[in-house]
Amino acid sequence: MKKGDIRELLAGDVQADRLVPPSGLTAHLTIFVSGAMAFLAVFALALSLASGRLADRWADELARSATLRISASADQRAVLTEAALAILEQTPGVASARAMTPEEQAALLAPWFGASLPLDSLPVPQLIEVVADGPGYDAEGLRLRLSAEIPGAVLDDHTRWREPLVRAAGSLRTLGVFSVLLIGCAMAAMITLAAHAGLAANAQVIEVLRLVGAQDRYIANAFERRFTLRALIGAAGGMALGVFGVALLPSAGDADGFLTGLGFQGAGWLVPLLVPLLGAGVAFAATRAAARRRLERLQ
Amino acid sequence: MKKGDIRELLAGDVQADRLVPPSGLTAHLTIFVSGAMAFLAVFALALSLASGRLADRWADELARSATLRISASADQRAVLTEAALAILEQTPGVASARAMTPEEQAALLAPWFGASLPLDSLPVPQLIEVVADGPGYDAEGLRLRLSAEIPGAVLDDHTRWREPLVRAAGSLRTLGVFSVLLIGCAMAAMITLAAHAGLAANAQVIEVLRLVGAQDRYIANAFERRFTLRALIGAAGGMALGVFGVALLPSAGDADGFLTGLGFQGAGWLVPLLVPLLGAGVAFAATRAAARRRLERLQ
Amino acid sequence: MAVISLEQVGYSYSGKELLSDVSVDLSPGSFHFLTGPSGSGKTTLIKLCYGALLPTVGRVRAFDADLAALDRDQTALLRRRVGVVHQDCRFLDHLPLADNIALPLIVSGRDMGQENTNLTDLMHWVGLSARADALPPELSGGERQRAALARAVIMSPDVILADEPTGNVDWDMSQRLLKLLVELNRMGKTVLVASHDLALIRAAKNQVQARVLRISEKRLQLAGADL
Amino acid sequence: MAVISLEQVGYSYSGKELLSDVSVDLSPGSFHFLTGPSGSGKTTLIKLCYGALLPTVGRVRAFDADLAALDRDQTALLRRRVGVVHQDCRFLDHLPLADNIALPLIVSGRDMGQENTNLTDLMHWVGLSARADALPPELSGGERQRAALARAVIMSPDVILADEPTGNVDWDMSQRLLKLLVELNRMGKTVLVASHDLALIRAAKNQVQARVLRISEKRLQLAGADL
Ligand SMILES: Nc1ncnc2c1ncn2[C@@H]1O[C@H](COP(=O)(O)OP(=O)(O)OP(=O)(O)O)[C@@H](O)[C@H]1O
Ligand SMILES: Nc1ncnc2c1ncn2[C@@H]1O[C@H](COP(=O)(O)OP(=O)(O)OP(=O)(O)O)[C@@H](O)[C@H]1O
Ligand SMILES: [Mg+2]
Ligand SMILES: [Mg+2]
Repeated sequence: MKKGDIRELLAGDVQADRLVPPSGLTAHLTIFVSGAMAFLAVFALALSLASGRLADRWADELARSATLRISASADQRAVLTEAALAILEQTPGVASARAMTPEEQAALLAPWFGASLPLDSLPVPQLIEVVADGPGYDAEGLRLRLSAEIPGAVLDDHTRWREPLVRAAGSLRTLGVFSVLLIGCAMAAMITLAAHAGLAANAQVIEVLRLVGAQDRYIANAFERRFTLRALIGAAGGMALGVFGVALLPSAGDADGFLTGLGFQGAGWLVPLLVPLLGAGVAFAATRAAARRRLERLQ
Repeated sequence: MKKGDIRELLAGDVQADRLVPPSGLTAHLTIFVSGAMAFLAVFALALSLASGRLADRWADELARSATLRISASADQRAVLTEAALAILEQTPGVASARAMTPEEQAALLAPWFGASLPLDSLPVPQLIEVVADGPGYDAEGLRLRLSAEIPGAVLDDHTRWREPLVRAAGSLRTLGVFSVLLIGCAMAAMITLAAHAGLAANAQVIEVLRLVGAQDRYIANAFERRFTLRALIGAAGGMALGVFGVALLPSAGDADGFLTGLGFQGAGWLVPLLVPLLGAGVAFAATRAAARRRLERLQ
Repeated sequence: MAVISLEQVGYSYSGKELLSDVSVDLSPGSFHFLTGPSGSGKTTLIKLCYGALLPTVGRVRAFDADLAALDRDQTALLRRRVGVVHQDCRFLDHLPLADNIALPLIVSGRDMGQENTNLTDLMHWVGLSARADALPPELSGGERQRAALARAVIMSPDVILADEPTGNVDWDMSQRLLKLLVELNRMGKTVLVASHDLALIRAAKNQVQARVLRISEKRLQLAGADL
Repeated sequence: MAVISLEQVGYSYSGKELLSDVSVDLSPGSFHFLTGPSGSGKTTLIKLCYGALLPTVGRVRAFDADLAALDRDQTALLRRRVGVVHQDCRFLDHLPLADNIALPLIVSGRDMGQENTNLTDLMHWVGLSARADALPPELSGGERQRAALARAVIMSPDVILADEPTGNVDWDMSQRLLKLLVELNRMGKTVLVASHDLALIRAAKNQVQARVLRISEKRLQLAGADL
């Protein structure tokens, strides 16, 4: 779509506009199809964005935290902890490492022993929280080095119980992207077909206009304007309804930290605006192609 | 739809069938719209069934398991455990209660203390696994009774960390049902509109047939057969593609127990068969209504 | 008993009166011409005769039935006994000409095998044998008109209403078509032909005893000896 | 220089030859009739003249340009200089009659205010003043034909090609329409009228110097003194 095309499209021509029948079933079809598909597309977008967020959060929260456990007698503990922290600090991919305070450890163990646990009197191992940064660290390498230098150190990167969750989040994200693509394609195909059907219904109009000396561009423009507008109106309406519907959906609450709500967040609310633009663009291209094809059949 | 109608519809009439133009854009539109919507409907169904299963499983697994912790000196422990089990057995809504073996407790604590923990030498509390049945038990009442009769007993029913998950599962389920309804309605509306547009495109055929003495039923039947068949073919194709697509989706694996795969399970694979039937039914009703309406305009 | 009779019929399109107090009987086996200036209501009158329009005033009876009292299926059955040539001849554009001409047979469920010679003869008479497989949009104006006449008479109906059946054909062909109508009339069919072609009407009067009706100023009159 | 000239033109529909070796010049200001039996190719010949069909053999020139060499926009511009009355008159069914008649003005971007008296006069002449607001489907057969003629001449084109412009109107009206064409011819327009109505052609020969072309057996001949 060149710049001149858009200007021409917007400029309009009251006379030319009247040449296309104002309404009829195929017009309603275009509007409705655009609307319904835009509505579905907004939901698919919401699903996709939410599952993306979810996958990010799970991957983040789970992949980034690992625990290093140092079991040692009370006198060696402090030394070994220092050594371990030093190693971790040198390890590429580790963002931070922090020895847990006795209070934190007590809180973690509370479900098992109750809050009144005399932690000092127990051979409780020292726990070190390891937070990875972006690409993560080489867990195997780290394990090898730790076992060589610090006896009794065990690195638990939660891989086992994290894996299914991360996989599930990944497949949710795939599903979201997939359904957006699917609905987007279905929307494009249906608007195209509706535009074609609309032009087929107006075959006589096109023929008469051509016979009285209208140029191809003039005829095509009249239809493009009309159908693009219909698709835009339909898709904008469907989009608005969809956004409204998404806003009404029960939110899982962000504070829970585990599952995010289905809605949009922040700038995400602007993403649905793309839907009517896509719809109008598809309608424009489809109408132009169909009109040219029909015209070329007429001498 | 009465029985006679269906028979008539299936019986067909080779002569009458030729009276409806064999194809054209609106025919493709009907087929494509049915197909695309059936495809989406299958995915929505899969999502709905999977989220239903997920919600059930989470609610089940989480709501049913609670832990009773008895902190007591080694000599009192066995007695109090017996007493607690007795109370739990009498509590309505508790399916079973079982004291954990030392090995189980050691396994649970392993992440904290390593596998070689000398559990016997520690003041580790006794844990009792409580499994609720269907409706569940009255947690507050149970707590009161336990605190009265067994000092040091703490019932942890995981409510706090379970709640957001159950809520999330519930909203997933709502979303699934909602999207099935949404796509079902959009499918019905689009097939209706496509059938109407198809009939509008055939206005001249209907007029000519009426003028040469064809009866309303004859004319309507010819179109009903054609459009019902188109919707059926389109929806069956879309359904088949959809089922195929769902079968190809990465499965989160059932063994993980936390998230189920998105596919259908068992008899669930038969549910998509409803989609083409719905499509054909809608097409039949829409065509009949539209044909009658058009005919009534002609004297 | 008249086959079709209009009794004090009036007709208005959205309030504008076009015909008023029209009474006429088409008795069995009669031959009528209907004439009048363009826009005077010839087509409207013919539509009233086969129930495509219902009179706003008065009554139209066909085969002893009040057209306004028939239900839709009865109207359809009536149309199988009345062959109509429409002024704007419409066809099923996806079916070959032969099928279009045989359309009344198809929709009434007649056995096409038996009627086949009839169809062939008729297409030959109207000069369309060579175009049997053509689609209607590929026909010339005159060919369409001839096809419309053939379709109207294929069922051998009791009454034939022809609206300008010769407007687009040359003189020789119009004589040929007229001869077909006269032949059918001799076989006992009732015929009404709307036409503005006075030469055709004069030619017909030599072959058949025809009455000429003229619409003028909303009324139907019997045309004088000038025709 | 001829306004439109056919040079050894042949035309075949999907292999079946309809016209062969047709040569004719329409010189500026000339008046031609085109006649021939139904299906002989009159409409086809007219379509060749304004580029709706391109000849399968030979060449058609209009205003000194080879029609086959024009691009689509040039063809469109050519059509504004050629007014055509189509045999199957088609309109925009959603626009009132007056707009339909003014359609060539609208699509060529002319100022409607200036042309308004012209339109009113023309509609009055063809007897459609009272129907200006009617939609095309509400018109009678003859009214449609008159509207088609009005639409063809509204742009005051250099050439007027009329395909059976009087097939559906009565004698008086056909004389009136003929007079309009003769008037335009006197103003210097080139006119070609296809018609099977020999009476009309004879009447015209009294008013204007017209040549009569006849298609017979694929060839175009000048009709003899019998006309
Ligand atoms: N559906 C309609 N709505 C409004 N007016 C109509 C409608 N149909 C016809 N008319 C008008 O009624 C008048 C008579 O129409 P009709 O077709 O009966 O004329 P006619 O005698 O057959 O003319 P012609 O010889 O031109 O065919 C015309 O002026 C026409 O415009
Ligand atoms: N698109 C087409 N495809 C095939 N054959 C065609 C097509 N258009 C016209 N014909 C055939 O070409 C022949 C000439 O058609 P044309 O319309 O030129 O005749 P005409 O002289 O105008 O006849 P009429 O007086 O009946 O209008 C006819 O036999 C017609 O059936
Ligand atoms: Mg008429
Ligand atoms: Mg012709």
